[in-house]
Amino acid sequence: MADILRTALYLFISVFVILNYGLLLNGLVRKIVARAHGRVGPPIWQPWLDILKTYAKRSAISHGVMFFLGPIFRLAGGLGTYLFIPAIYGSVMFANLSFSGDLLLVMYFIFFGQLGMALGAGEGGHPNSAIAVGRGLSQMTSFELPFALSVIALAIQYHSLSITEIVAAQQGGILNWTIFTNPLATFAGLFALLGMNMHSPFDIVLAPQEVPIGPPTEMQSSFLGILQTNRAIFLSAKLVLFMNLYLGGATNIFAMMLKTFMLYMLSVVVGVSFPRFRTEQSIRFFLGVPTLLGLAAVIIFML
Amino acid sequence: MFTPDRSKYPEIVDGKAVIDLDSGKYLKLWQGPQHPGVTGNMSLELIVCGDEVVDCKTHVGYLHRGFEKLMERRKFIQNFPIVCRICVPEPDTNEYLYAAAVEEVAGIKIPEQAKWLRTLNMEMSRLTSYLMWIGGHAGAFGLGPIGQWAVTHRDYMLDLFEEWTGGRVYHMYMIPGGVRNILPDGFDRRLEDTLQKIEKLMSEIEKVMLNNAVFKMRAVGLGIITKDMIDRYGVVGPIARAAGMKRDVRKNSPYLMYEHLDFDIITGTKSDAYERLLVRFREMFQSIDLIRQIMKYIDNSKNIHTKLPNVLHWKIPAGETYVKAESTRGEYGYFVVTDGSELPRRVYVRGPSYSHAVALLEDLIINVNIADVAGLMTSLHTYPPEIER
Amino acid sequence: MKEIIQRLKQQFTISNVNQQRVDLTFLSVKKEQAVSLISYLRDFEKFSHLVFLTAVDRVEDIQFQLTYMLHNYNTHQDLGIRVLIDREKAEMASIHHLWKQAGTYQRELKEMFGIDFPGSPRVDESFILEGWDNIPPMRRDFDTKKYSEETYFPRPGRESHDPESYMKSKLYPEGDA
Amino acid sequence: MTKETKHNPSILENNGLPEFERDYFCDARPEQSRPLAKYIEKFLNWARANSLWLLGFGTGCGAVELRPLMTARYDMYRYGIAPRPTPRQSSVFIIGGYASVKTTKRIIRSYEQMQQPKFVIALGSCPINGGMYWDSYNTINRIDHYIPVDVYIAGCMPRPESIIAGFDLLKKLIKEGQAEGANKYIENLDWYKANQKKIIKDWNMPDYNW
Amino acid sequence: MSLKDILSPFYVWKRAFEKPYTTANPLTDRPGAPRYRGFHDNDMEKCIGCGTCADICQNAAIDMVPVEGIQTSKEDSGLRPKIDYGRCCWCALCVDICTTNSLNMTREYTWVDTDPDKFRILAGAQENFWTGKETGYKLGEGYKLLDHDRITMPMVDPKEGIKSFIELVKGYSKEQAIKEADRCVQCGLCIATCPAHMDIPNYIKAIREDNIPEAVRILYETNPMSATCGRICTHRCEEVCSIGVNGDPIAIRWLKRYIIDQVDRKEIAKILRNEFKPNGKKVAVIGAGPAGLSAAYYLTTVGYSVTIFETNEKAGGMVRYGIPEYRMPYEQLDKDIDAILDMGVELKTGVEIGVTESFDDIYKNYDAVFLSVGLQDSYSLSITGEHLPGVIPGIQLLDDVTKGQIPDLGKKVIVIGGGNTAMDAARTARRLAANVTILYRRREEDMPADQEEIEEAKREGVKFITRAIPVHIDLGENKKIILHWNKAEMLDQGPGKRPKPVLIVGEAYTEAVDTVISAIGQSPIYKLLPEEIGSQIKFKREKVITDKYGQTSLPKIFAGGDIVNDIADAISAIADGHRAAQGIDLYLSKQVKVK
Repeated sequence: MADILRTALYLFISVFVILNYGLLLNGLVRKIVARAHGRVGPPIWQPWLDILKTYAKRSAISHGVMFFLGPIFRLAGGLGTYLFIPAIYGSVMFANLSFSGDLLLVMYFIFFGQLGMALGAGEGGHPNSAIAVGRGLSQMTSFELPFALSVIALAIQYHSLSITEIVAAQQGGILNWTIFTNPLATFAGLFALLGMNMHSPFDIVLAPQEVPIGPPTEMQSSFLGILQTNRAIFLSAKLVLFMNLYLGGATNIFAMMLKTFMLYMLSVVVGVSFPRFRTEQSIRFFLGVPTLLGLAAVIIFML
Repeated sequence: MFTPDRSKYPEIVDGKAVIDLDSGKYLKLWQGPQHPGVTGNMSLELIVCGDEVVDCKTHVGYLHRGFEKLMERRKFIQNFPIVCRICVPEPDTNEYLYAAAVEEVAGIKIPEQAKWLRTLNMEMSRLTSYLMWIGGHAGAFGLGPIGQWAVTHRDYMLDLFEEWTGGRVYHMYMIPGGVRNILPDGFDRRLEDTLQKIEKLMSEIEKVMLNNAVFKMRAVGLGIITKDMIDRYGVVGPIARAAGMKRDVRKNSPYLMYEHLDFDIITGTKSDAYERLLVRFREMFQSIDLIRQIMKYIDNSKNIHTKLPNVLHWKIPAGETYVKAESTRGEYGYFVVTDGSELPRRVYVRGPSYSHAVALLEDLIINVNIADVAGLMTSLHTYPPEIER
Repeated sequence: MKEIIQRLKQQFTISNVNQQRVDLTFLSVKKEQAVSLISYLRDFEKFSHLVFLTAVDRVEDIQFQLTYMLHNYNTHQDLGIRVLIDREKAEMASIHHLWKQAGTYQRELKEMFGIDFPGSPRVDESFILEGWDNIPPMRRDFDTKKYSEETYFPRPGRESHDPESYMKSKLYPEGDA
Repeated sequence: MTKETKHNPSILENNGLPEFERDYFCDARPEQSRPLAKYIEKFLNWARANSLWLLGFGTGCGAVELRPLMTARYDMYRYGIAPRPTPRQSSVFIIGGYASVKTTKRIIRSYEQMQQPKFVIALGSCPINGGMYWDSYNTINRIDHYIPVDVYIAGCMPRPESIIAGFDLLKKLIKEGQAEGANKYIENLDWYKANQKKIIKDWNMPDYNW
Repeated sequence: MSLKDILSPFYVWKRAFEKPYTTANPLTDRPGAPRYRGFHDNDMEKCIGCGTCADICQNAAIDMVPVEGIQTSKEDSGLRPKIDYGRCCWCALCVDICTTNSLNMTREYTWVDTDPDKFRILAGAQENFWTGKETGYKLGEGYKLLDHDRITMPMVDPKEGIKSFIELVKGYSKEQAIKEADRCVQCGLCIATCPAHMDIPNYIKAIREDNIPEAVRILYETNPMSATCGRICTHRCEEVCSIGVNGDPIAIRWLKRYIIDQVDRKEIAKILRNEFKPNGKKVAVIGAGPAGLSAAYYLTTVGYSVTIFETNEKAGGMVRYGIPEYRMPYEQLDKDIDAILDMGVELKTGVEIGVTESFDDIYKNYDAVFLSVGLQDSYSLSITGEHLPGVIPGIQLLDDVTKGQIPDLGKKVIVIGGGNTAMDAARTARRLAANVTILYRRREEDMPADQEEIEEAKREGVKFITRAIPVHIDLGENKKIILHWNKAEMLDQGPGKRPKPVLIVGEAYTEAVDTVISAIGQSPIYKLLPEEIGSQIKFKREKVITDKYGQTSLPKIFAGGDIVNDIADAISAIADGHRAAQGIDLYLSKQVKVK
């Protein structure tokens, strides 16, 4: 019982930290992007205010049960992703619920949220949501391919489906990181990350110009609040996962922050520089170089 | 002759495509009234099949203020402040054309210096409008920074307008008979500073936007307008020029002081969204060059205004005329009919994007990916306030 | 331009030719001949560009004057063609088959002036206005100020004095001639 | 709800409709919302004031000065203001100057789609007393007849600085708990509806409506 | 697509390391430009409330409203522009057209409020956050909306002019008149000042529209002697003309003259067409001066039968006998008079009341009597020697010249006085080939004569000696008259009072001349009134006291003209006549039909 309670407490702390870290990342990146725009940018605590404000809305309308469940699924996806990733290698508090086969579960959770969201957005009924969900799902499947290939290559390379083990295998020096031991898989994975992070050129799903705001068009008040919460958690979860897979994980919280920040900056640097792809263009893109890289990585380690 | 490829329609009955919305194959999508891709409000009623547009109806009228009616019950001078509101992002062309039309029917000759100042105003306004446009165009494809930079530089131009005319957006400067004020002291220096800033910006835009792989993938081949479509749809301005037509009112029927300026008509060949961007981009440099040329002729000591009859009861003899000028979007014209009274009988405003916005867009948009609709619209450079007036 | 007018005169009954500027001429033609004249100009005289099509309400003559402005890109000449049509039963042949954008102009004329163009695409749909149930607003007999005051409630609390009558009331009131 | 029914007058008689369909004609009666306990509300108001999402619906010329405001020179993001493309998520509606009848219909619809608390800022002369279109047959003269307005900004066009000042005032009002336009709208719904119906004769919305 | 196209966009990040474009504090860092068109500011002192700003505003944004602390006076309507910022579009046409340049704009541009009803401001009167802030937009350089320059009136060359009595002013041509009329902004400030309250803006408008019949009709509504007033009116309307604040006032008098010059007697009759049927009531008018003629005209238009009794051979009164022909040609006066007589007025000339006709008879036979005998006596100089043969009153000279009895003034003439009569006398004397000097006790700026009269006199070679008080007159040799005068200095009498001339001891001069003309004012003679009637009429300082309708304390007797009003000019007399006509109408018919 005490174990469970302690785990629960640790999980709570872990989620709380990662949520705030996600918001901090968000605030920081807004500031950085603003600089590239030649602006000052919003204060770094703006994401907290936004999320508070959204929850504080006095009214909300729902279009049905699925509309209500959509954000819940999304949050479940985000939490699920995070909770099965060990955030800091060697830390009990941030070990979360990692277990030997967690990599597979995490990969499932990464896409679980999207699907839930699709249902909710679909019930919202706004054609923009529907179109964006269609775009999102097709784009998702396309970047899933290089990502899956990359993960497979890693699994083969490390003979493990446990993230903790993969991290453990990368300890002992910078050159042990996957990025150096298996650059092909890493680049395939990082391309997939670009797609996952929904930054340009892969943000057609949320594009305010092409389709106003995409799936969450009808989401408001606490529904949106849940989505915002999830966005913070899910973002950091993805980054932590990628850090664990390719950058050797983190042994303390500062290393984690630094590495995830660097990973996120990759998306940002590319995102500000390029306009967005159309859906079929991004599909074509992911099925091109990244998939080939992933395939090559798999093949190399198969051999 | 261009006819859009409507092969994706399910069936053609009596030469008309029938789209059964209930079949589940099609989705009706409303874009607008407010859409980030358009300056102003208009809406597109799109029928989409998957990601592609199979039919489009444009709906305008969200910004209709009844200008032409209002002008019929205002005195000639009272119309001068309101015409600039017809086209919000590019007000000065309206001011010039109204003033020029009134001067022509009233038989007023304006001093040469006033013409120079007007020319300067028009070119600065062209540059300002293009800056706003290029920001919007980049934004329509998701290239945010260009919009941020370009609108900021547009603001630097507005600062100049503000110190020159006293107004930021609406300048109300080209009053019938001439202009309202001379240039302030030190204006030429600040203008040159701003032009240099804009030139720097343009080099940055060239690197980030024009030489951008993704941008090219989106814009090249988008919305190709063939030569025979130009006349068929009444297309004017940079769009016609991007199709290789040497059509520029400034050169073809010179007005103000353009015949004394040294410039060429910039044309393109490929006539897609990217080519139109290139033409406009080069025209921005052309504008900067023209502004520099014009500044050599500005002399603050010269007369800038012809004394008008008392404007409170100014009657203009019966007559009619059509004057036109090259705006950023092409031939902008005013058709003015007077009947000898204190009020104009009819003022018709010929906005250049009128035909782009409705007739051309509706056909050009067929088979375009909905993600590109915004880019296509900005590429046609429509300003709904001037369509609806 | 003179030669063109001469040629036109051989085929059509044109009147009121008025050269406003070197590059701008107006002429009037009968309603029946208008469309064939315009087609002729487009196809044989290279007036390939329809600049605009609009109407002037000549309410005192119970007529609408339609003005078709054509442009020749070779000679850079504008040619305005005036056509008078009956105001009571305002109807005119459509030219949307000559230029695509003419359909839009005609829709606008139908809505703003109530001039019908049978056969023009979407001419009966509302164009700019929505739910308009008054006389077409661009007609001269429509009083926009009155309509606005009756419909949109100007903000109350304003009063103005005419200096002349105010001074009379202050300085030489009634009976003081 | 297709376009063909548009000029059918019977469709405009909404009285017989059930409650859930009234929304199609902007005729549903929204629910009043009450502030929470004093200090909690104060805290939430502080958050609301510093996170203003404005609806990206520039209804008139005013939109032209929103662009500089959004971009680098004025950078409204640093004041916690950000544009939002959907009314559902927005809390501030900027009436950008004149509103034609056709746009007024969309303004009302968008306003009703926004979630409470919601705020309205009116730019320029036109929404105050008609502005330069005071005698136009197609523009309304006073926006406060149709939706409640919190802050007016004088000018034609107001400079971006003025708009920032307007936002400052709005923030002050929100923090003081005075920006209760949404509740005012609900309390006086019949009056607002009567005004709206007087000018908007065609209440049909585009084919989908939420 | 090339590698360059992939790498080049990353250039965007260069900006991140440069200074942001953002203005740190927009609310304070960026004041409006020096020419910025911000909120209006109005100089309350300079503004005259003409309302031209309200006229030009296409948005009907400007209301003219009364303001506390601003009194309505003849040159100030007392109204001030109140601007509705729910209408204003900041076009600044109101600033451009402001007749006084009082209306300007500040550089302040930020005004946010929660109450839409607050956006109305009495610019300059109400305390605002922009009160006292820097001025922004002003009228631009090299551009004007108003025309400040009067169309020059063609005149006879002074050298030619003094050779005869031909009219000096040639009158406007049609183009000139329309152009001059076009300058008017139709504010209507002038109406209050005109004693007759003529509808000046509208007759100017009629000129502009070239609608002479309409103009004539407007003129006759308030003034039946426009040919006269168009020439010799003291035109105080032009002093308050709003255009005159920054430029030349509209030539209202010349425009009036232009109207009446365009029509002849027959046309006037056709335009005026008396439609009233005789009502059988009879009114006697004593004195055919402007007041009498005016009263007669208006009474006739509503059906009274009027008889005018005049001592002189011809009607016209002081206008004919007191104003020289070069200013007031007799045929023009005749045109006015004939037009009135055409209406059916009976004129009896050569009637001297009390001699050829008894006042009592008139009083009994007529239903009402209008007394407008004018001022016939001149003030005496009250110095020794004033009765010497070479000393004559100014009006005497003018009267004689009119009657054709040209006196011999000699070579050297001195005119004492500074009024219009003095100028007329001096210039008449010039035309009789004399060297003329005007002697006036105060300074030139104190002279009651019209400025243009003074200037024209100078141009014609009349010399001026000011601050000169005549002391006494002697008879010298060769029938010469020696005038002794003394230089004076002006003694300030405190604020609001006219400075008083005081002799400077020791500065005495003498001048030997042929004739001395005294023109220092006139006084009435009431000897025509029988004792019992005269005693019932109340007087104050020689002037008859009347109510606003010209009715004296004897109900049946009305009075007007110079014997009533203090201004004593033609237009006041005409106004008196008009009012008396209304009074008589009210008295006899119990209603006012006279317009």
